[in-house]
Amino acid sequence: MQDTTIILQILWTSLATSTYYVLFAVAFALVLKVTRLFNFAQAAVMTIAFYTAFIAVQWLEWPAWAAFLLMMFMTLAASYALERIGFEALRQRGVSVMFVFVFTLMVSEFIAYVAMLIFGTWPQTIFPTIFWPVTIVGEIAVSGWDIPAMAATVGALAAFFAFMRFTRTGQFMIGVADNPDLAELYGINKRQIFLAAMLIAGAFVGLGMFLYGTRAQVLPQTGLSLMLFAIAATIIGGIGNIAGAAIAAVILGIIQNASILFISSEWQGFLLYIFLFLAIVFFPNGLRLPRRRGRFGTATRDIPLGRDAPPAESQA
Amino acid sequence: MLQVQNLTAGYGSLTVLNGVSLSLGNGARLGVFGHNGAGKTTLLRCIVGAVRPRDGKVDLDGTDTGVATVAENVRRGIAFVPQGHNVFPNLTIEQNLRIAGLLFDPSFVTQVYELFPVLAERCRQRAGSMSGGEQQMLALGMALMTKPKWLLLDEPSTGLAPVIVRNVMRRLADINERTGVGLIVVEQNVPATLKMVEQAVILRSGQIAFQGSAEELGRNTDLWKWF
Amino acid sequence: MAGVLEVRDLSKSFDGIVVASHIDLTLKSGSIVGLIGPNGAGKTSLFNLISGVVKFDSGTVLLDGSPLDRLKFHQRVRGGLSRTWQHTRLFPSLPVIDNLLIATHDYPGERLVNVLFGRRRLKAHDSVARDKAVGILGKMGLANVADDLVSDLPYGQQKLVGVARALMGDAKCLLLDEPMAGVEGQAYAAMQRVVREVAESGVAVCVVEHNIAFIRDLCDEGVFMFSGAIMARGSVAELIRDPQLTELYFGH
Amino acid sequence: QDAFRFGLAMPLTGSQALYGQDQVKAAEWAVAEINKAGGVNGKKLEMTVLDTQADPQLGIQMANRLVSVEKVPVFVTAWSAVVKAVAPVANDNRVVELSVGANSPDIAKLGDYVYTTFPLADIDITAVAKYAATNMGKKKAAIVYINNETGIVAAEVYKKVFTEAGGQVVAYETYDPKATDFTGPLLKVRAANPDIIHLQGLVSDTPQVIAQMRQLGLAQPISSYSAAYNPKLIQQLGAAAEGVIATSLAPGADDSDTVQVYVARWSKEVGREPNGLPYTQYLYDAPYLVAAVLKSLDDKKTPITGENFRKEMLAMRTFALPMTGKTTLGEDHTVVKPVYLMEVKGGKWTRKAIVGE
Amino acid sequence: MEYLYGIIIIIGLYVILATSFNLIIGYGGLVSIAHPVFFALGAYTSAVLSRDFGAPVLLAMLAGTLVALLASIALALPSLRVSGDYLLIASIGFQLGILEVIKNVRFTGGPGGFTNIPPFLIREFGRESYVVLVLAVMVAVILLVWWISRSDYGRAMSAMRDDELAFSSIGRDAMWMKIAIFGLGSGIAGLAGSLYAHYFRFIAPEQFEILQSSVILTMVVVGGLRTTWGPVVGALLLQALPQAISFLHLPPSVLGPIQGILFTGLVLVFMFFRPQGLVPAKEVWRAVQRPTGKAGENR
Ligand SMILES: Nc1ncnc2c1ncn2[C@@H]1O[C@H](COP(=O)(O)OP(=O)(O)OP(=O)(O)O)[C@@H](O)[C@H]1O
Ligand SMILES: Nc1ncnc2c1ncn2[C@@H]1O[C@H](COP(=O)(O)OP(=O)(O)OP(=O)(O)O)[C@@H](O)[C@H]1O
Ligand SMILES: [Mg+2]
Ligand SMILES: [Mg+2]
Repeated sequence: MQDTTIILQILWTSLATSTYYVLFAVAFALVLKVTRLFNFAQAAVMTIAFYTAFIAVQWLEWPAWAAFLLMMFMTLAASYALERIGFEALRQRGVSVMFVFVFTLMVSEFIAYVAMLIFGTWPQTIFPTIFWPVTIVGEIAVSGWDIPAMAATVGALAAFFAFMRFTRTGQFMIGVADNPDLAELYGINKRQIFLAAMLIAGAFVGLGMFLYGTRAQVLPQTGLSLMLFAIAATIIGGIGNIAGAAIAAVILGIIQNASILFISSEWQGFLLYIFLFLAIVFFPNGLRLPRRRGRFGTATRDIPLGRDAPPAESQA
Repeated sequence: MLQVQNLTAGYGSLTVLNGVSLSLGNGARLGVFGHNGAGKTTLLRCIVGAVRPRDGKVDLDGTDTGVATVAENVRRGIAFVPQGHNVFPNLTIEQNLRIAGLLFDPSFVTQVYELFPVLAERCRQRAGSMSGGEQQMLALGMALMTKPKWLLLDEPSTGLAPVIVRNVMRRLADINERTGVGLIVVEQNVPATLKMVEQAVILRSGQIAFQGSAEELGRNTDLWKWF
Repeated sequence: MAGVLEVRDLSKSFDGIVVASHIDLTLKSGSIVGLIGPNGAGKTSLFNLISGVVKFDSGTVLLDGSPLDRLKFHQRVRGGLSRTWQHTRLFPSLPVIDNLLIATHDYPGERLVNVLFGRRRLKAHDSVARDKAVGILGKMGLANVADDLVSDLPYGQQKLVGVARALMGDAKCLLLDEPMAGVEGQAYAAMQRVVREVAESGVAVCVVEHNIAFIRDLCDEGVFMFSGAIMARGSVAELIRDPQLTELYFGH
Repeated sequence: QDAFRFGLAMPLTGSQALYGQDQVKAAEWAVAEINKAGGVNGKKLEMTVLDTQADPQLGIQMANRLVSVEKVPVFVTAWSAVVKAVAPVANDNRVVELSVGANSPDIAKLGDYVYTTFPLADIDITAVAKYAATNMGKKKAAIVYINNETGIVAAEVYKKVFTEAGGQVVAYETYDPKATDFTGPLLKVRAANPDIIHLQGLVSDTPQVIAQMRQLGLAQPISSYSAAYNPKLIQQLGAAAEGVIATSLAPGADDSDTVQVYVARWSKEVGREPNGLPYTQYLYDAPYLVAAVLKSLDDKKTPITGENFRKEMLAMRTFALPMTGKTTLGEDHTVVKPVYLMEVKGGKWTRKAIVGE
Repeated sequence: MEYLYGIIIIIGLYVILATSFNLIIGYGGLVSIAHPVFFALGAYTSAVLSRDFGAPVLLAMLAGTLVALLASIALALPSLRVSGDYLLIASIGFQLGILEVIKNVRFTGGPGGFTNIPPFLIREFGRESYVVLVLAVMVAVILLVWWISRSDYGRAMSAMRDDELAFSSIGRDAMWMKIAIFGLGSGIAGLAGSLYAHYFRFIAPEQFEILQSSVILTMVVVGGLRTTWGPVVGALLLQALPQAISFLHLPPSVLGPIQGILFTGLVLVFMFFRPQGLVPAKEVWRAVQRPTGKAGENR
């Protein structure tokens, strides 16, 4: 039947395109959880990641794998610099969360302008073509991009959650996320943990941007506009809940695409925002996973956005 | 050896500690008393490295803890239980203890549970939702997880039921005897503390007003009856 | 004489952890009740239930005969309930005196209308409140720190400021949660005097404390809680003598 | 006065800069050419360039500056929102605003001092729609457009023209400017089974939409407008680009020698073709038009004011411009130009037809 | 000097916006980004009423202010009921949602914008009169926020930001206070919007996107959160800086990006050297008159 094909096709393609959104959302959610920063500079990292890959493939004519490695390196280097030169200095000066947020915004815009100066404003892609061969499975068109992208994303997420669950650094992140100063009393070096969170997020951003840049055109300011989705997902997923952010990213992508079946297409954009609204009314604590008690990584917390609120009182 | 040499420290323009010197051999048990604002907490924070001394130094087996970071000092064997807000409120009891012990000996958890059975019962409860006294026990347990050489306790009896206070004091003395952990206890509850410490110090306005053995202070009740 | 605050058959549990089971408690005008019990007995939780920080499962709470169930926390406080916190919950960016000034019963500065159009009223209120605050601080031995930021005070004094703030609201019923924990012995007498004075002025007071001497010297009646239930009532001296309670709480 | 001045307010940053920058370059070349050939009656022609970011508010600021600081009698600008926003500035100060590139039909109604030298949307969209219905004989069309002003207006025009020409619009779908996946609207189009699909998108999303169309098995011919007319499209889509029809409102290199020289100059100096070649051609012509009017004013020794400029321009009415040929300003403040239909054939843009010559 | 008037009016309006936004995010501690949408609501209401319904401009402006105020309450009520942080989410949704509606309905002119808005005062009294009007409103708004922040209300706001639960425990209603702050701040933004509409006479939805939020936020934060002069300095600087840079006469081929790099680069430099904002705020509430008690020795 035509209708089921349409639904399945939409589901499949949305699932495939949600891969990079998931990666961006997880990166954003992780940094927010551990360092409590709304890290808009992620957009700068995205821009750097993309143009590195672009140079490697189109100017230097490197093979894809080498370009990917170079891009990852640059992404991590950018994240490292951001943390060590930017955030750490600001943290030491005791600035407000809002201030860091504006700082990250400015960094992103700055990098976007630099990219504009160097690369111009014509949209670019990593590989010269964005047309991927299609296989028809059942009645569903599966593009050659879909499966590798999904596999890479699932692999990265699995590695990440295993890391959070089984490694020391992963668990320290949870502690530092809760109270960085207290964490120091147990020998945890919070500087290192903040850095680790930034680097992991950087790796996700790199992978995500590689996927994005092989499928869609990128402009110097694309990074900034991609952030909005990541933020929406993070917030709907429940601030501090990384898995929730990932799931929210997938669901948001599917809903936005599938909505065309029910509403006129010009109101499609509106839907995302309606969703943000409904999320507040019906899921005031975000989309929560069935809570597996006592596991790491599932605890949710409220992040005070203005200033550090006093720690939660018993039962309060 | 933990030596505090001529320590001066403060906040902004305020000087809180003024030339405090102490010398403690390994495994010593010291009680620190004084009125509110005498600088007791500040002294402990200097030792653990959370407050930078203006002058003087804190020497732990030959290294100056005053210039190292808190994390480094903790790894060298100083554990500190602060006063209030001393657990990760959004993590469970179990998570709290495991994270505290990850760099040291995670299997020590069972011993902490033995010391405070209520924690074992509630090991999956969010620490922030525990009662005040329960949080205090958890904080003590977490400090023990770091297997310290020196344990600095800032008013550990705050909010604990008398029977638990007695129990805790006894167990601390016990641990001290068995493992040789040095204890520095800041307390308002002088009688209970004097039972377990050997040495005592009274701080008054950032200076040492009395230094001697616990017994001596115990005899000299008019020295401490206001604390 | 009917109680100012009546708690009737109050129950509450969290995921199977019972923090209050069928609690009945009456606080009378002018009397001081000491609430004691082991850690985790449910003392703070009872305060939370009464004040509305936590919703109870069943039962009622009456203040001056009218039920509080539907009122929010701040409305209950407006109605004459006042409480302190086990951990100090002060306003760290305000000086001590301002922490008190803002806590008066009818602080007119909380309405924009007053701020814009009612200057006279604000001024009048301010001078009255200031006198009152200075008086309370004086009694508690905090006069010399009135202009300090609370976050700069040592822990013990912060606790005292918490009590002082609770006294500003002219409450009919005052709930104190471990007022002496972390406070130096020197403040002992001042605290006793202040609480007694408040009670004498007709306020119903309930104190939670682990400092038994403090409770013994202050309270007219003792209530012993255990595992969310009231296990014994009587004079504090009686309770201390009870061998079962000694076993559970006071120690030998 | 030893020089004549006019203003140019274009987006040099922001999302539209890719066009704006190239168009400014074209205008600069033209000014340089004019001055090399002796300027305006021996005096230099000077152009003041300001950045509008295609943002209406900035546009107003820049227009104000051109009018009251630089005191120009005429300024050239583009992008519908900016053109509309600065119209009051032009009208109130009696300074001529020449819109070169914006194509919203409202532009014709903005007031006495606003003129366009660029054909409005009705022209090229009408041409493709009519061509599809009559020349190509398509009966059922689907329209896919981006949900912004140009998209909405053009889609309406297409729908009206195609229906009037006897065709039927079987799918009318839009997508969000921020979207990166277009499966939903495209599947609806597929279900409607049209004979031709008209795509009204931006340069940045057009290739992606076409790629996705082909991946979803939509093999119908695709028409678009000038946003699709660039060599990058073919590179990015490969064989999938075959059969895509686009419009150009200016003659191409094959049609005119001047254009050929001009395009060669781009390849030589910049190393690529200009972004949006036809637009840059119009911008190249704009200084020539301005210079012609100024020269005529100067010949008559009339003071150079906006008011006089307007009068003189309307009196002259017809201009012979180097890149786009003869241009006549219509009574309704618009111009009419031939539309060049281009098609991708054998991996190259080739001319399919010229409509309205 | 129409150019100068335009700039002055724009700066004036941004000062109004930044100051009222400072009231919301700074003094109120309410994290919302939706400020430009109230600006838009004020502008659109006033524009539509006066052009298409023949309302007198002054009345239309009043209506614009009112609509912004009411809309802000409609946004704040459900989101603040849950928790303060949800205001952020709700505000993003609200802003983009309202803009989407403005784009998709007819009477606002859709994405193409709303043209031919009737002018106000200019025809009768010249442009100068409008400059005076905007500056007068600006001064009034600065004074209002200054007065509120220094008054007893300021003390209450400070306390509420510190600890909401403790704030309830002294009988104060945090929720009502937040709504009042949010409503007032947003109403002022609405007024600024109506002032904008009747001078520049064209508005389009793209002028009120998230990007605007970040512009105003940057003004407040770089200028100095929770200070009277911070937002003023921030608005002045961030509006004047690009203007000044544009007078540098850079070659057009690099003009755009270089302007952007200079601008963002300078802001970053400011941020590094003045991490507390250009006008640093004490984290402490300052009363109008110091209390009579003797000052503590440690300050
Ligand atoms: N962060 C700070 N900033 C400024 N002053 C401080 C700070 N912390 C403490 N003080 C001041 O330092 C002095 C000593 O404080 P400290 O906390 O060391 O006292 P304490 O002896 O531990 O008192 P308590 O028994 O009440 O805990 C006090 O006068 C206090 O006001
Ligand atoms: N939100 C909650 N979820 C689960 N358990 C809770 C919650 N709040 C309180 N409890 C439990 O209820 C019990 C009573 O706590 P409460 O704070 O009332 O004790 P308390 O009598 O005040 O003890 P303390 O003297 O130590 O302060 C504790 O065991 C606590 O862990
Ligand atoms: Mg202390
Ligand atoms: Mg308690």
